[in-house]
Amino acid sequence: MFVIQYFIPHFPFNRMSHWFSDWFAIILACAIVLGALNLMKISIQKVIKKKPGWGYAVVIIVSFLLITVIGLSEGEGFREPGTWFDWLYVYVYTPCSSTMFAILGFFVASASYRAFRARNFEATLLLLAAFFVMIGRVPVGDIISGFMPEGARLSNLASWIMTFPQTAGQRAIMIGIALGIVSTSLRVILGIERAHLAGE
Amino acid sequence: MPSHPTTSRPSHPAMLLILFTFFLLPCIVLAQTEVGQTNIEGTPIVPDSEQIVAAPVTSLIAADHKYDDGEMIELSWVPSIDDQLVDGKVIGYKVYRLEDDGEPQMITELAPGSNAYNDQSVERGKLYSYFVSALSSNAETPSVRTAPIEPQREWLNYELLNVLIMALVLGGAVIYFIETARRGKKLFVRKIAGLEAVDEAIGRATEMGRPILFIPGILDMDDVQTLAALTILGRIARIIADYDTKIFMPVSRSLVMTAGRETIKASYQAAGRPDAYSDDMVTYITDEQFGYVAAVDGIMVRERPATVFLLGAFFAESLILAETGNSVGAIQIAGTARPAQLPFFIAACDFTLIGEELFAASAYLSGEPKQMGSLKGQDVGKAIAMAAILIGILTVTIGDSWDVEWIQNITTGLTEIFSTK
Amino acid sequence: MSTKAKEILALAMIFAFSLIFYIGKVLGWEAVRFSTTVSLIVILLVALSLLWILILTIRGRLVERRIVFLYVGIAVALPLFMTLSQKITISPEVEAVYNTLEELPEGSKVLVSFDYDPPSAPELQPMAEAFLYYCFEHDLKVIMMGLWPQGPMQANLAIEKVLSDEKIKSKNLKYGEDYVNLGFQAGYEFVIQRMGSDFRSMFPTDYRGTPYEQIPLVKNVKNFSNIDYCFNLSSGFPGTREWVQIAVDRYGVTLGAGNTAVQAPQMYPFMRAGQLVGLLGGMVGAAEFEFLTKWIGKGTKFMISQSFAHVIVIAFIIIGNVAFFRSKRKTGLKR
Amino acid sequence: MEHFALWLGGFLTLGIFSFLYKDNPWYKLTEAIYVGISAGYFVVVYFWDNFYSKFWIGVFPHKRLNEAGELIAGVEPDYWLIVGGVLGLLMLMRLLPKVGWISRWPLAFIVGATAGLWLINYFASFVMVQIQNTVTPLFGADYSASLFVIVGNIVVAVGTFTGLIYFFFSKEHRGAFGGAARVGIFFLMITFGASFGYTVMSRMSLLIGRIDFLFGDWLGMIK
Repeated sequence: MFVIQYFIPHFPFNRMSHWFSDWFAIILACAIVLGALNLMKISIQKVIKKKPGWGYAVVIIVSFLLITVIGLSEGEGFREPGTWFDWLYVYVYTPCSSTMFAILGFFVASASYRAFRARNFEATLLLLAAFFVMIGRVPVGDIISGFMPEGARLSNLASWIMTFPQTAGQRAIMIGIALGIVSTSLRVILGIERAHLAGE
Repeated sequence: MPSHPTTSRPSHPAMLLILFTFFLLPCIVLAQTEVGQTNIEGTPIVPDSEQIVAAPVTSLIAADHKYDDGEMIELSWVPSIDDQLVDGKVIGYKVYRLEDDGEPQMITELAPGSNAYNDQSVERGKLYSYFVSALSSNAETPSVRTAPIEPQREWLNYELLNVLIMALVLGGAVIYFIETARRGKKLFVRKIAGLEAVDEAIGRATEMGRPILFIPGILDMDDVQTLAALTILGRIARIIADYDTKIFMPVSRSLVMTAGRETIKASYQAAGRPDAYSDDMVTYITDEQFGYVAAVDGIMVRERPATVFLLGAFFAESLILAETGNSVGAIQIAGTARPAQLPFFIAACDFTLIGEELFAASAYLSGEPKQMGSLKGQDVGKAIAMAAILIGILTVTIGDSWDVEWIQNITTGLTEIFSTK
Repeated sequence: MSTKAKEILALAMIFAFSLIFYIGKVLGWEAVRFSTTVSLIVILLVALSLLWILILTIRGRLVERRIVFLYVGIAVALPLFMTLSQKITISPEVEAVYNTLEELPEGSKVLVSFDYDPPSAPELQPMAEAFLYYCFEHDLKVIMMGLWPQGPMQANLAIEKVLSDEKIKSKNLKYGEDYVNLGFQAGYEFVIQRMGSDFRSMFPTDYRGTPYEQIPLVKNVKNFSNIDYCFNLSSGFPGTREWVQIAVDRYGVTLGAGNTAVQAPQMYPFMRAGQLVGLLGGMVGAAEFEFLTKWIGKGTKFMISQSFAHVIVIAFIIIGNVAFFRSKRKTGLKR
Repeated sequence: MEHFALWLGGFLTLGIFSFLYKDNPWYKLTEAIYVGISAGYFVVVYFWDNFYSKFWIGVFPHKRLNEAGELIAGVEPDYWLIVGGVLGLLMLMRLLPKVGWISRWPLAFIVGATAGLWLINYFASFVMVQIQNTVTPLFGADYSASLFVIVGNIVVAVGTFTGLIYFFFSKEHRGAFGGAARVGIFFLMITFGASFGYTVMSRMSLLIGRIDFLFGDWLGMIK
């Protein structure tokens, strides 16, 4: 049906994806209750059985209840600046998620140190491409290659890699992925692929 | 009753019929479009002599916007000859509309130099006519009025006809090969390294008596990668049930939790071991990306799984997960269609399914001819793509360089076939 | 001293350090800055110690992960205090964004979608500020929205920052007439799809609760055909890819984008295909764009740290590979 | 309050960074707070944004008044939303063990709709457009391209072509075909290298942003 609606601008087909988006959002809202209950169940079990680290489980439960109660009681405008929910978001949630994200900077360095080795030709290519892009994209690259004429410096090389070989690879991957998705979708629609459903 | 996940359904010809009916019928039923002409005289306002009068706009045409649900009328005109950048008298235009022969209403004001406007505040079933006034600093000169026009709804977007045909060709190829395979014809599919290792990886976990961790990415059920991951999970869980190994699957979406439970349960039932299944195999943690990762890392360090599957849609967390998995010494089989995350999987995991291979995996693992058939269909798509690229580049290069007309025509044709506008 | 005691000591030192400087901040101390000479000496020291690690590795002693972490920390933190001049080269994809903007006549309507949250802000916020600065300076009308719940808040932060600029302040821009923030709408890519037929159905009010039809700037904006240029700041899903697939492919919008560096490579095919008119990739893209728009913000300021971090990562890749070739020669085995 | 907030931010930031040294109670505490807060955050957001704004307001719209206190027309209740509500309710049936199986229906709906919706979108913008755009004259229009670009154009053509060969499933990678597939892998590797480079860039930027918070916003050492 969604295939059809792409081609037909007519009611009800032009409404179908709207419906789906709305319904999906509503289903999600109900499903998260299941998820949250599951998390609470596990944490409470941990506390009752006094498993190692149950103290942290208490922290999980308390912080979960805290933000949920505040958020639900503050009504529709819970997100506006000045509410307690906003305070928790800005001063607790944001530092945590930003730092978790930032910690990747360290991991990326140690992973490249440990895992990116010129094991064979393919791996070497990967390394070289990474090298040129990394160095060519920051001012330091042009300082190093400053002796070269304008247009043949590291920053130009980095741009060239990005625009040409990189695009080719991305394109092949993209076409492949799209065909894979088409075929998977067809299998699902035709009912050949039903591993995700326990019978009908 | 729960059925075996691989049971066939004898309804494909019927499905085909339905598909084609829905696709083709609208093609046959042609839509009519009408173009209103400028034929009714407007009543020009006789200006005072002291007023600066601009010449009216000419050739005003109102036409229905094609291929929509009757929501738009396109207006175009030739600007007033007094509309010039230097010493122009025109300071703007006003567009008026008459609804069902009612009073004229101004619907918009436009800057000088405008020559078109799309009126999107129209409704089907009403007649509209328009006129445009050229504004000078102290006078207004209306143009002639257009004939009344009704916005039309069309049944099929012809501009997308080529997309439809290509989609049909591809879909047809997939279905054709599925049918061929069903009739028992052997189809060859090459080996996919990561998938050959699945059995071995599960066997290893069994020998070591350690659990298997399955991470289905962090997106919800509305992403095809998650679907693909769950179909693979179905196959894997079947093998796991046979081996009697433990599987653990922390997820970051409640819907995936439910779907994952259903999948594993179905596989255990199919393997004849429904008693060994428990809901605790799949747990929800949090929707938040890094909160989830922090928890999964903890699980990896504590449970020390022998095998980790990282299949689905991954974002920044791919590196953290793969690194931690690597540090606890697990065999890791990863796969995603997100190119940004693939390098990390390639570096830190033992086997990686790249892009399309992820979607091919469940078909491949099933070993069923029907499913293999769909892979063949994908290959047809690739073959068409490759041929189009090859022919296209050759013809466009030759055609442009030596000005050979018939070769240029081929190029134009090809471009039209693949255009989506 | 036991490890435990050392750890406690380190903790205490961190705490004391923080406390001293925090009190300093409250009392209004000057910012800490290294002069160019000191900066060069620091760089030299770091380079020497890296060389030492290389020598150690050649002699067969591998450094552990935490040393790598330490170096990354140094490489990122110290340059923030340095004063060094740097030359920024403009890449073609950034220039393309700028050129498209330059072609827009005064009063054009620009739709900016903020599809990111605070964790990605270091990369995208400078872009947002520079972009808004340009728009306000050249009298383009800006309509803002977000597909991520936190997006519109980021938009407000950026506006606040830009409006505090002297040049922009003197223009006396009015909310609702010169710019508007429509707020967040749930529904991922479907929001874009529905905006294709009707903005108002997706944004019945702006983020302040003013009904759509009462906002002068947007009351005549029915859908994408009334928008002259779209700009999308994205750090994942939904983001630029969805905008391309729906807004560009279906509704023919002119789209430019600012992406986190992780996402940027995937956008190059779209750009070559003309589906995207230009692309700002990561903080480097932001710095280049700041240079073009003459809004000097954090993107430029962080560039030294960025250069340093890249050099450190490359240095450690080289060290790792030296170790690898060394062990290969010794054992003759592949891993 | 402002002081407390900044110190809390600093405390949490350093707590997570302390994981780099080793797993420790400070980190565990931060992590527990984080998991709890984020899970609760999503419950609240989904409730207000999805359930309340979409479903409740959709079915029972507010009476919107204009300045004169008259009812503004045009906000009709959308009863189609009730279908979504019912599907959501079926999902909640999970909680009752006996009728838990009924939650498969909304799942099946989502899976089917997803498959259908993406099928055509991906096909159009990933296959059609990309093919169309690989087709460019190698030498540029009227030989206008520079050597850089000509080589580049050839590279794009060859790369896309061989990359697709790598993904071919119907044929074993042997002989000339295998050779082409190998070239395809080379291109994929360069692609991955480039995106790796960009990822490093991105992560470092985020780290810089965080360090800037510590020394700038918190301790005021950078202005």
